[in-house]
Amino acid sequence: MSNPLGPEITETPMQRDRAVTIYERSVEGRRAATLPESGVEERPIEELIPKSLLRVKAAELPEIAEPEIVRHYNRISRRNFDLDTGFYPLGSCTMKHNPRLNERVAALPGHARLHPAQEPKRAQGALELMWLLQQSLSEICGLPHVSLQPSAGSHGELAGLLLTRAYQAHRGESRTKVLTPDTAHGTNPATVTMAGYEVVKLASNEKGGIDLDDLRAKAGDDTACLMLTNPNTLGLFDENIEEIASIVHEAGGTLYYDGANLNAIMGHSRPGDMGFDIVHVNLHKSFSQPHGGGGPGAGPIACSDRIEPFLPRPQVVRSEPQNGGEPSFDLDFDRPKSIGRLRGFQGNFGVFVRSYAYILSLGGDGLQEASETAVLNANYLLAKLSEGKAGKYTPVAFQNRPMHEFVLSGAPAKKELGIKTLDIAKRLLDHGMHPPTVYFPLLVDEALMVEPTETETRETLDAFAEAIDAILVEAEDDPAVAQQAPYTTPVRRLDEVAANRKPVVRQPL
Amino acid sequence: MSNPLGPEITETPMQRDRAVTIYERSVEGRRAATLPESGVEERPIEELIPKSLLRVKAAELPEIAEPEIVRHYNRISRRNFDLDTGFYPLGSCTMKHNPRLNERVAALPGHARLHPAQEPKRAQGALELMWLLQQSLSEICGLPHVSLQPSAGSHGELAGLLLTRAYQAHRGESRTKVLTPDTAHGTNPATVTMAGYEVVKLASNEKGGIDLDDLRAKAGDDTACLMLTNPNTLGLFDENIEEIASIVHEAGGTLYYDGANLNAIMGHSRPGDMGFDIVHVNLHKSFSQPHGGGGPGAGPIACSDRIEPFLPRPQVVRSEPQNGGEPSFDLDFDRPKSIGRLRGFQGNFGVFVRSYAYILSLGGDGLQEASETAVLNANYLLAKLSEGKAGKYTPVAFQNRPMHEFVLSGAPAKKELGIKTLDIAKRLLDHGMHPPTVYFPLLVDEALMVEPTETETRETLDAFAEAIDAILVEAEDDPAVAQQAPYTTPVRRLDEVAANRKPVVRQPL
Amino acid sequence: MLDAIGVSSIDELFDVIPEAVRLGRSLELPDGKPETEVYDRLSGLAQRNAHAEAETSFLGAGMYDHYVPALVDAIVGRSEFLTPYTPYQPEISQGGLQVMFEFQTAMSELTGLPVSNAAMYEGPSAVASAAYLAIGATGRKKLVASRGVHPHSRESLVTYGAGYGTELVEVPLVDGVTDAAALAEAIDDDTAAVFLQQPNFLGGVENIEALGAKAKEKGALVVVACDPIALSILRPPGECGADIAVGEGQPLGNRLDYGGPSFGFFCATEEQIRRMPGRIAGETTDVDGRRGFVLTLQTREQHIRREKATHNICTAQALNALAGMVHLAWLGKRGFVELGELLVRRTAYARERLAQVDGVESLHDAPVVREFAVSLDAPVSEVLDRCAAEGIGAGYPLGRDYPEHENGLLIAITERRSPQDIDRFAEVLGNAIAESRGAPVAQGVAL
Amino acid sequence: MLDAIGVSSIDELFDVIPEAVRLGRSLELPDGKPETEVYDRLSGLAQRNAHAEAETSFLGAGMYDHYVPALVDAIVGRSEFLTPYTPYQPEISQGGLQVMFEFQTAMSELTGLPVSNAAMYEGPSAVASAAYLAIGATGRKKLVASRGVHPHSRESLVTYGAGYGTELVEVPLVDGVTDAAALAEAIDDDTAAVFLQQPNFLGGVENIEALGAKAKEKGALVVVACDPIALSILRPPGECGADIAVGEGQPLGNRLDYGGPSFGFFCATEEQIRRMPGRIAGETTDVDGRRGFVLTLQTREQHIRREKATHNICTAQALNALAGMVHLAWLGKRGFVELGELLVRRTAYARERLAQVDGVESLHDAPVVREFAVSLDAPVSEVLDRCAAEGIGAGYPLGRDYPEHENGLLIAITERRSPQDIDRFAEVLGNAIAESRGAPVAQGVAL
Ligand SMILES: Cc1ncc(COP(=O)(O)O)c(C=O)c1O
Ligand SMILES: Cc1ncc(COP(=O)(O)O)c(C=O)c1O
Repeated sequence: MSNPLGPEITETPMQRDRAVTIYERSVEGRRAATLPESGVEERPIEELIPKSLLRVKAAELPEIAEPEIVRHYNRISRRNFDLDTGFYPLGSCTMKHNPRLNERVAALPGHARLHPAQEPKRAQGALELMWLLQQSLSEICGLPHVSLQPSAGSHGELAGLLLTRAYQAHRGESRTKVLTPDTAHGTNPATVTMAGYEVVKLASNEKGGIDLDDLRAKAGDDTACLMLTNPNTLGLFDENIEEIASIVHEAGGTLYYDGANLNAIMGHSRPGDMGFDIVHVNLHKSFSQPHGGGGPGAGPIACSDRIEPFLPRPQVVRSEPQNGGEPSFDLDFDRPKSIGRLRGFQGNFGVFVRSYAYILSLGGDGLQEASETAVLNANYLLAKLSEGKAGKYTPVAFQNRPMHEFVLSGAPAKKELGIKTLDIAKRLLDHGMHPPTVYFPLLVDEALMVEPTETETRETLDAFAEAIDAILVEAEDDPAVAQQAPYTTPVRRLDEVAANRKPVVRQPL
Repeated sequence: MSNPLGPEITETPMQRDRAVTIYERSVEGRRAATLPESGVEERPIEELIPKSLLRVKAAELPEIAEPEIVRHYNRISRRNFDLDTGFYPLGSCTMKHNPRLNERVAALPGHARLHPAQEPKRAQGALELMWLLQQSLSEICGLPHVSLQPSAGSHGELAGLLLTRAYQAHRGESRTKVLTPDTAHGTNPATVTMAGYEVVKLASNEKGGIDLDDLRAKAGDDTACLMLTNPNTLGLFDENIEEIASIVHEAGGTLYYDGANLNAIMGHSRPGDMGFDIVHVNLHKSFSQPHGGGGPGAGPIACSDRIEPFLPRPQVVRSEPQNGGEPSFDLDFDRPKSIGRLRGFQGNFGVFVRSYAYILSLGGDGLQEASETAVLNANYLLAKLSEGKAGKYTPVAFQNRPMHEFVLSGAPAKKELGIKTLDIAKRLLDHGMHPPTVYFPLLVDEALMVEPTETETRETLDAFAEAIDAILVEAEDDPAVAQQAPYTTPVRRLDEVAANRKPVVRQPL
Repeated sequence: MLDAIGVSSIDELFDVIPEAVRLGRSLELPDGKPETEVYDRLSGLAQRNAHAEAETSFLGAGMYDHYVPALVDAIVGRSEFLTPYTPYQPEISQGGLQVMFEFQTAMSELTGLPVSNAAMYEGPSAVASAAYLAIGATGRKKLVASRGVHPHSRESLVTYGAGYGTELVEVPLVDGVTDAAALAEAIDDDTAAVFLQQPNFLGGVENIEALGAKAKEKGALVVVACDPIALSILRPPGECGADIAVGEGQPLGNRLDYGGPSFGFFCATEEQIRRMPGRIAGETTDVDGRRGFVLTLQTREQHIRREKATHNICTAQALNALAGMVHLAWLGKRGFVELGELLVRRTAYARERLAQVDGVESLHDAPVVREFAVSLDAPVSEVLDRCAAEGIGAGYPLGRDYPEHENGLLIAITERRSPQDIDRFAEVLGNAIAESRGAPVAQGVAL
Repeated sequence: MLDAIGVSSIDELFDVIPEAVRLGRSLELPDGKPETEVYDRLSGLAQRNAHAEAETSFLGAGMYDHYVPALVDAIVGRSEFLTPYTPYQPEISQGGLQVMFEFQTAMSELTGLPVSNAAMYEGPSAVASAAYLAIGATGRKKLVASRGVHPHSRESLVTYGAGYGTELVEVPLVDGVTDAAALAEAIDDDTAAVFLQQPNFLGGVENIEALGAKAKEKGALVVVACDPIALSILRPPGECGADIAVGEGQPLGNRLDYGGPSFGFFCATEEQIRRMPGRIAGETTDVDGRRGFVLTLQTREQHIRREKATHNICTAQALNALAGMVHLAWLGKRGFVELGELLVRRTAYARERLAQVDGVESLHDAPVVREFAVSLDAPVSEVLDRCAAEGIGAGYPLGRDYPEHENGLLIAITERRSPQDIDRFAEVLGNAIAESRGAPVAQGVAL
């Protein structure tokens, strides 16, 4: 190959383009927007608002023309890896394809420009859509009632514990503890604290499920709730779920289902049927809302009859047609036992539109097939990996058959090759793939949590298995390669310690 | 720098990702679209259309699911350089910023889903928009009549010569020759031939304008038309324009204005006032229609009263309000002298929407300012370049003050440094900039035709001048660097000779 | 910046323009407006159009209200495709070039001809460009066209032909297809090309092979203008002896846009490759052996060959061709056929359903794919108005283009028009005809 | 693939689910639909909403019909921003991280506080989250809130508070601003934080500095919920002694979307940096010295600190924050101020204009930025209906949230509401009130 990368080039073009913020592109006097004339008398502002309440100095926003704004954000956008570029098997996050149809329907002016305080009688389409989504989620979760209000999974979790508290208070109980397995996602214990409870950690058994003895020992009068993910964060379905439910219910606690892994079981099993009282659903996981670089999402909750009176306010309700007319929809604020609002207005409606479009597109059978393919893909990928070096250096943490995701342990790689899970992840970046979730769940040493989702092809799964294999083979030869990876990303390993020690969290202007 | 680009990497990530076509990603049985049920009797197609007229074998379109289609096109899109990424001073092409507002208004369903055969009385908004655009272009060009029908500049040129032919035929004349200067764009002579005329080439004078003596010698009874760009493709305004016009008109020919360079003079000078009879305007140049990788564009024509009767059919007309009502708009097909249609329906309406939005946004003064800034930017960049090595190795071809673009000659660089204009262009790619137009106009040896446009910042112009300087300095040291450039592009120099010798113009399937 | 240039004002830069041709006043155009006002103004205009989201439209006649998948907008809207120009620098234009190559492959598959260019402006001008090729290839000037060819295409043939002195002979239709005998008769040794359309303007499926035989015999080229969607199920022109297949690409991934921008396609036999108009992408390799694509056979083109170029086209419709390509990939091999079959069946249903309506008669019995023609027993423009008032765009009135079918109506079906839409259309049409004839309609029964 | 796994059917993979908890039937949901039908269905629903493109809306109450520049859609719609998740792998997430850093800078500039996170869900829950911080920081549990704080925020404070046993004391408004004396009285040594809103829910501009003094004295945190657009011209809370500034980000670059998704912002003093909720991006360098950005101070967060985390938030609203940032860049330093001034002037005009309407009375005389409250001499819901029939969304009825203002109406102005719109509103409102009172209106004069 003649003259690779040219005489003087030691960096990729992206690396050469160092980060420049929009503030650094600002030049005095430039602008993008033109604003309308007020069309009214141009009175001095101080005549209308006392000067003492006014700003002395304008906020230092950038001064920049439209072409340069576009270039700035287009350029930096390419410094992101994204799902539309390649494989993104980030465990627990369900990075499935985001159909563009959903963006189109969310952008219709009837949705996008509908004011949230519009009178319900003039927002019948929106309320009907919300009602239909509630019905769909109710059927999928196997629980009769749904509130769409929470803005994400963790918001749903908070709602769930506040519901538990309200329900138990209504029964005259005051319980203080919430059980969470040691495999739980960080939001679960964090929510417990926010809801004013104390966390009690449950051990896992040798199969990755809840240790029943430990549960029996810890469930009691003070147990408010057990929060559970099933399949859990190991990707394993807890076969003792009925037993678990009856232990918690007998102790008088509620059972909360963290729906992050619902993508494994749609149409096959329903949290309600497993005995859960409250469930949250991450619309940005199973129901295809794009992840947006960290949101928006939505975390609707479903619940049983006994919890229903306490659901957040307002609730979307349908009035059956009088004298044979069309049904009508309304917001019900008159819910005296409600825990109240968790946020403003009616929730992340734009997300509801996308997810309802997704449910309409797939239908019942399509959702079931999605789960089946997700599980098939995960099992196939695990089988493929196990055939290669991964079987030796990053074996699966638990032998049972996983569902839609699985967790490998990089402990042998660390011990025998001297490369950590982090190194494997960073080296994957050079292969043009997003790494799995790493170091979670905590239970597994050097964990790699892989969730391929149903929208990936076999070729992609094979390529991932080959990349992992190549990394491990390479490390057998020279672990330093992975240890110093990545090499070809826009920036290489970053100094997070320095960033924490002396945080620079805004640009000085 | 530790371990630049990693132990084994000799290519950029983009180079490593070799081209794979969508057909090569096809896997039998996969699909993206689901189609509606017919909802009617599923009769065998052969019952409805004789089997002999039906396909035996389906077209070999790719079989591929939606996520992989998105990835495929997103990935290959990044193998393009684009105006939203960086500087694109492609001379003669007016690569100005494309405001996103224009895309938004073009996509409104009232525009995007309006059928072209809708009855005019039910398409009043569209016809009014076209009429308003006609009025605007008429004012800008200084000519009273406009037809929006032509689809691009070259289509407008063809219209112009067919109008000339019809006009002269109507006067009982049969003229056979069209004069074009040696600086003319290739579409001009190509159009002359397509319109059934013979090209007569005019020489340029020492100032880059038309050689008046040559013109006088060649203009005569057989002269149908003179096609001219002003400022011409050297970026120079022909100061003899009045004289030129009178010579041609005296000879009985028409004067055709190639509007590709209109961006230099908006609000300052108008082709109609210069004496031109027919003008085309490239909406994808001066009026911000995005270039789309090679279209769509539109090439409306403006003309004088004497040419008007021959304009293409149909023409958008406005009826003055009867009894004080609203004016109404119609399509006038009843134009007996018309040259007829140049295409289907009413032209590239979506382009009209964008360009009219642009004109509304800028207003009269804004258009004038756009031209002023375009000219300022070009002159500034030329001054900057002249200060550096470019002044020596790639000097401006003609000394007069250019308008919105200028042409350098790389002849000294070729002679003294051994690098051709092509090498400079290719080396610019490594600097992350689009090269100027090269080897055009033909008049200039080793031409580099630079058109910065008004939407570029001073910083960008400076960066370009510095890049050119760096390339020339580098070549003084080692011309091989430029000669073998580029190095960092997705692919390097391509074998065009092989591509021409044995053309592979489709994928064998 | 002025300092660097050495002038004291911007005006000085315009001194090169002679006083006499300076405008010397401001342009008489309204002042510039902020984005929000421009939006409101154009949105206001847009609302005054009866578009296919506001009415149930059965308009076709060359452009069709197909569903454009959201995917297409997402891809076509990417800056990387939207804002570059023609790929003159292939090293940084591989995205666009590869799209062209993929598009050429698709169009070649659809038409059954080995060579495709990377798009023309649109349909009728592509037809006229085929004539230009044929005249160059044969050295003859007579063109023979079926009256089944789109009226806009036939008119464009005449317009373009003015420059090279062609004569256009039109051949009538008989029961919805080209009169084979008349066509054969019209073709002689001076004939450069024969123009057919598949399906023809009245919707009828032509027997291209049979119709083309005489032309072949006489050494004239056979040019077929085709609806690309119909090529999902119809025998491709390349297999029927066509030398050139052209057409309007709008039905592939492009919105109606009141008629444009869309794209035209242009495919031909190997023999014509060096006479093709427009851009053509070809596959090659780079200096390191990497696969890549370039604009090829550029010596055909105006920027190289100038007056000897095969055509004058420069800026074409690359983005629209990309939309077409993405739509085809989305439909895929099977979906494309299914779409064709869906249209055939729904159109058959609509044709039968409307034929039952009082005052409606089939204009012909030729097989059709997605469009058919009827004759109304009432003034068509009045019927159209009445249907429009009921939210139905009833179709394309044939009278202007075919005076022999004064009250003829051309009706198109797409996958967006459900059987229920068709049923409602039948009812509305029936009432409209009855009302237009002055016959009273029972109140309440109307809809 | 089944072979590689070693099973004979997909069902076998689900054997891990105990029989008793299997669904054992299909989901009772409609069959999947093709894209075109899903589009039609949702478009049909959308058309049943009176949105701000279909009526002239004066609704505000925390979310405003600002013009979202087309640029925002173009950038936010790029796959590269739309489809990744939280930037856990900073080397391949520099785009998103840099946006966060830029956004934090902008919010810090707006609020005058040095630390901002990279967004919360939305406004009211951000207010409640500020309470959580304050309780943690002070070890106290009493919250004092002005009744000028958005009712949804106050309700959220109560909802969130249930878990940590807080008491919420509300302080009334007097002539449109918080009753300073009552506020001072309500604050005591148990007070964790005082909640104010700028401008308050009735539109009134508060004197934050004065109102916050007592809280400072008592060691309670001052939390100000702000309209970010108003911060273009109002003294930033950070300069008025606020410890925390939060708010609803929708007015910055986010569509109304019937209430979400938008974003909440959360800014604070340096002192609170390690108690902040949510993601925070920080600047650093890579091993080769290149500038880069990372998620920083992660030990605050749930994924590291679990039950000891400062908050449970995980997925937030990154894309909406990007929209806000792009909108701010588009407005720019000067445009942002101009927008604020435009709103003040038009709002003053509207306030005066409506006050002249018979049956309309100002609810208060406090200075306002972009929203003001009036009281109607007629049943407000009837007036709303009559205005709606004339294509005007008259505003937000205050009765539900402020029973003391049964016929109160909150009216918001944006740059999309022209003086002509305001004039027409005044006329329509006058007629609507007259009609609702049963008084006859002169025919024809109405509009
Ligand atoms: C298992 C699990 N639980 C809860 C959550 C929290 O959901 P969210 O990010 O929507 O708040 C996540 C998401 O990351 C998760 O993976
Ligand atoms: C000077 C000149 N004339 C004519 C044309 C042809 O215009 P179009 O590409 O729109 O056909 C061009 C554009 O490339 C040009 O630069």
